[in-house]
Amino acid sequence: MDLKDWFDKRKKRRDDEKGKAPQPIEPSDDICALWTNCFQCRELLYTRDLRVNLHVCPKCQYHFRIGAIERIDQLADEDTFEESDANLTSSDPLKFSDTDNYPNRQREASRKSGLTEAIVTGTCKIKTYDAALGIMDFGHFGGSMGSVVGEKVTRITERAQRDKLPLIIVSSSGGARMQEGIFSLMQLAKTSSALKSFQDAGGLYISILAEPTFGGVTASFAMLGDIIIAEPGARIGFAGRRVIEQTIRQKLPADFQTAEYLLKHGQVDMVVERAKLADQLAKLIAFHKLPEKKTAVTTPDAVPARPKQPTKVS
Amino acid sequence: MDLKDWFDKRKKRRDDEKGKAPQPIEPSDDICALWTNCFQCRELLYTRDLRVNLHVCPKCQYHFRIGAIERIDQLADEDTFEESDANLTSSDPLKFSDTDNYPNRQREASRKSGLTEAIVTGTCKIKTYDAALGIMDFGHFGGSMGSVVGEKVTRITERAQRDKLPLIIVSSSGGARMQEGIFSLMQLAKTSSALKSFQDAGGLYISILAEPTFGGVTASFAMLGDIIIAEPGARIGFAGRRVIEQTIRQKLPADFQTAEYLLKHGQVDMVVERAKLADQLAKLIAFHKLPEKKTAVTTPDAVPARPKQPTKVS
Amino acid sequence: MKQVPLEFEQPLAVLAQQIEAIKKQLASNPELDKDVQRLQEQYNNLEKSLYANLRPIDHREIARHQQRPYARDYFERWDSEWIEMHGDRKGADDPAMVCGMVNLGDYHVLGIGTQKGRSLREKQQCNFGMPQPEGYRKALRLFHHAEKFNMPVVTLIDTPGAYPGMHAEEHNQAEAIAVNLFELSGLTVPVVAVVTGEGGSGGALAIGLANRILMLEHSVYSVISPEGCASILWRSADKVSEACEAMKMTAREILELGVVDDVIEEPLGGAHHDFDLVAKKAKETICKHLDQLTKLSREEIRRDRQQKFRNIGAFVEA
Amino acid sequence: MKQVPLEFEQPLAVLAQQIEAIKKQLASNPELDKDVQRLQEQYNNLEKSLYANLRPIDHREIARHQQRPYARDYFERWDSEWIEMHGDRKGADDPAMVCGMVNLGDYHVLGIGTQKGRSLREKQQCNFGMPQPEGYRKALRLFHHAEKFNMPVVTLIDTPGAYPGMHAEEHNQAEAIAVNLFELSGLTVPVVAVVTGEGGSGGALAIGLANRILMLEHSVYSVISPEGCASILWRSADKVSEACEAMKMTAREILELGVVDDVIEEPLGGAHHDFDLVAKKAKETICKHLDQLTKLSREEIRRDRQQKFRNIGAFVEA
Ligand SMILES: [Zn+2]
Ligand SMILES: [Zn+2]
Repeated sequence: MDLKDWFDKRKKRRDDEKGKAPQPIEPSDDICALWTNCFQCRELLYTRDLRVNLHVCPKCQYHFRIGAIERIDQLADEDTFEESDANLTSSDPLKFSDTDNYPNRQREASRKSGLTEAIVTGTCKIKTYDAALGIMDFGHFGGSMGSVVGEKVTRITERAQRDKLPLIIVSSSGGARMQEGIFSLMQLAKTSSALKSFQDAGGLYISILAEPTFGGVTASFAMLGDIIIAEPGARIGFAGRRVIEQTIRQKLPADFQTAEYLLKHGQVDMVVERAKLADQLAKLIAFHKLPEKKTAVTTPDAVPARPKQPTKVS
Repeated sequence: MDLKDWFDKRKKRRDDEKGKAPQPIEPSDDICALWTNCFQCRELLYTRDLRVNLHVCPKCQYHFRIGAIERIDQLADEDTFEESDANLTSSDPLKFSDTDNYPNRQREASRKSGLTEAIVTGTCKIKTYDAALGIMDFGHFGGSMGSVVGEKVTRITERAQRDKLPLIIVSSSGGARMQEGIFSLMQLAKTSSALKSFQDAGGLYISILAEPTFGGVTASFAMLGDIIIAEPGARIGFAGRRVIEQTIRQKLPADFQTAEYLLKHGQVDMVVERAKLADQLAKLIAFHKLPEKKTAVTTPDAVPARPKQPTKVS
Repeated sequence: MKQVPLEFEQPLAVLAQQIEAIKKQLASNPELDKDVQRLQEQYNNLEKSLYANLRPIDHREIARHQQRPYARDYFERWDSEWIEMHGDRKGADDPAMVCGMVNLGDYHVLGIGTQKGRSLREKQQCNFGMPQPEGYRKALRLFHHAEKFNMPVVTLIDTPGAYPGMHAEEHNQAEAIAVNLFELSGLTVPVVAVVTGEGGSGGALAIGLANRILMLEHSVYSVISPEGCASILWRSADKVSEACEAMKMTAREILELGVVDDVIEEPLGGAHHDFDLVAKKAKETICKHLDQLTKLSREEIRRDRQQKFRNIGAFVEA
Repeated sequence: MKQVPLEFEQPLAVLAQQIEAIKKQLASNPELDKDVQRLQEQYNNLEKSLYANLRPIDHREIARHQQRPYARDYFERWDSEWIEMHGDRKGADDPAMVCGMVNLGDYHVLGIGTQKGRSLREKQQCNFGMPQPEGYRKALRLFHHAEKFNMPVVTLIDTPGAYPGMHAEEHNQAEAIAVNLFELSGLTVPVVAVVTGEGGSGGALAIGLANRILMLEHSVYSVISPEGCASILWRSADKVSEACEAMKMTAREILELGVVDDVIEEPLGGAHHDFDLVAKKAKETICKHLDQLTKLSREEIRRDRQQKFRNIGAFVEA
């Protein structure tokens, strides 16, 4: 399903439902199941409640992975997201094939995720503030970065620079897209280089690290934020835990590479729970909009506190 | 004795001695004694031999502390050193007095060192390369930094910037000049600020750390070199060893805060023995003189290898 | 919060106890009211005279009072929604250096301050307010953030000095301080530093190379701790008071020496008697100076700071 | 130096032994000379045919040959008086990252290279050529040095990748790499990178974001180690050769993909057969590219590099 169609359908549904009492939703192909076990506390959760709670376990605050669309829905003001570069898709420059070939794996990834690539980019408003947005989706091909992810990150960065927008990227990635070989690696250079121009021009870049963020994505745009925010419990690192354990032949601490561990080790500015993320972003954007005159200050308090309804997807 | 007089006398003496066989020198008030015990290997050394060997123990390579004049003599090409700001002397802004008052202590320091302050600055040639030079002398007031040291470092930095000279400062200091209170502390800011302008303008600053360099001097200009060189065995740090041992209540490793320890811990670019220091400086200056055209390269090889006679002082 | 009296305040504490004791009997013995009034008058006079004649070491005791407001206390009062920023991005987040985005009046400032810690646990985490190199490098990161986004930097200084430890030396404490001085001197945004308690040596200056240096009335600022000074110069730990006096470390003295630009008054008895008032006064004074500084161009702001320190020094040019 | 044969070179080694054995009998048995000649011819033909038909995994074995020249071998040959620069100034000097001032032909360049280590002890110190974050930060310091003094940067890449360890993660290996990419992309001095052996993933790229990327003939460059690729995609450690093939990691393949700018020929059998020759060829090729780059203005040099990477990628725009 095309992303634009999806948003249109969703908008229509929301319009239809206005004023109606909430309806129990039926399990369908689109959503997984009626009940979900919390990964952390094992509590059995009613999937709809979990969704209403932004996919955060109400009992132990475990932050479930969420897809790009869900995330956009949580961060962007209603109906403000406009996707860019949806027309970019991977090619197969190496004619890569392992036990299956790359084009087949791409199709399979899209079937599972409903996306064309591991990142969705565009512009939106966040609590009334204009922003450029990039949201990775681990559910698509393990959030791996190939040429399309690199190109889309680069383009949204250039867009942010041109239109003087704050840039917000939510990372979630297992690392490189091996099937694109050296092209995949070079996306680290390409995205970092684009961010250098953007930041030299004074742009504000807020990087958000979501469960999980590893490899090439961490070693490029994810770690280059003016401000870096991690989601609670998210695992973030360069090398994977197993690789390290094999190398050093030693058990690692349980909280190794968690958001909280990174905070303690000075690698992220703050850990922000999902429910407060949009508000925090608005505050940060507001703070970095400098008053030219003393009197022209826009303080975060000036942001209308608009309660946001979690989207019901069916 | 005035520094200029000293240099004149020395020059005269050197001229007189040309062609004569080396004479045994008599012990006098000016020099300590005929024999010196090596601080490190306890070997009994003939003082004159030690002097000829640049005050480096021929047996264990221990680098003895040397005074500013000795050092200038070792680094600067013969008769090229021109002192600047010799007319700056300390005042007593706090009317400071402990068991004795500050002016008396200043006089005492000058009597011992033969200098007016803990640093001598000026310009010279080093293996034919023009340079601005600052040489601290631990023998004067423990090499402590008061207003005069701060001012002289600042002025020689400004001079280097104005005349586009490489700046070379040899540090040797116990820290702040307590008797000048807050003025002493502010010299850290003043010298660092001058170096910022100098380095922003593209100036080359080579910082040399000699036994011992501690406290405010380390925490300002000594650690701000584009290139940092330490003399073998020199002890260098911010806090003194005893203060640290009292704080952490634990013995420190024997080589703690030595030049070699700092090299291992990434704090200095290189450790260079005294006999090779002038040559190394010339090579570094040459390397940083960039050829505008490919053909205009001045390589260190082009430096005439002029053997340098150690000065005999009596 | 019950105030903990300092040693030189003991006579006051005794009087206060007496007043309390008599007050308890007031209900059954109303004529004691006069005694209370008399004692209260005595108390007020004594307090005024004590505070009118503070020795340097007394200022220092007030500056180090365990209940003194720390950086977080100011940031919270200036902006209840201030956002803390953590870490040097390279391995550590030093709790002794607190950094964040603070709305200070009409200004968006980067607030950076040393933090001593209130509870024993916090004190230990903060090394009693003595930052590690990583703390200074965290501050450095925020200096650059401020420069990039054209935000004033406001630093709050209350530290015995940089931490003197093995880890600190191994990680080049001296370089961390020196580089901060170097980079601070190059900023083109206004920097205002406030010594709120102890300003201890290079570890204080590392966040203190500012366009304006302000001091709270009872705060102190010195090149070495009075203990260190006494033990080196007098070779005696008993001479701390003399060292305090000789070094001219109080706010008023340093103001007179021309190094400090403004002194912020504290309530009688010291800042810990009224956090809100002190935070308000500090804010007003900082904003007053920011108002002046923001009239300058960015290049002028840098030159103003460089010139300030270029001129500090006392020497004779024959 | 006696060459240690690789596995695919075993037939050659056997022939060489036979030739040696017969040669020993030559004195007593002169007519064996013809056999020697015949065998030598066989040897030469076999060698040529082996090297004309190398599989990707064979290139990789040559690239990882224990006798392959490392960064120090090049620097020493380019400039016998090159001056090494140590340390990140913040606590560590990573021996896996070698930096220094090198006279390269007519250029004064900052040479920066990964170092695998020759002896076991050196190998361990260098973590077998896998830098720690501190190593990348040492390189970063030198990038800035080069920028300040307008010197070209020449990097030599031979690393399995950044070290995957607990210390490395705690000290933000990812940030160290990312910041190097960020800062390298902004330099206004020429940057030339040479993959001399293994170019392993982000840990290689961290000193490889260059105006020109050169590769030695038998060197390899890949986004993940073939072992990693095989175990993830084929779920089998036996498929390393397939992974090598699928990833297109050899110099010629990457040249064809347009990512690499030039391939530097090696002597028959690989670079370890003639250090001097390889150092000379590398120098000539680097200088050729520096000659081109130094014709540009500093701003053009930056744009050249940014544009190079802006254009790398393979995708469909519908
Ligand atoms: Zn749970
Ligand atoms: Zn000796």
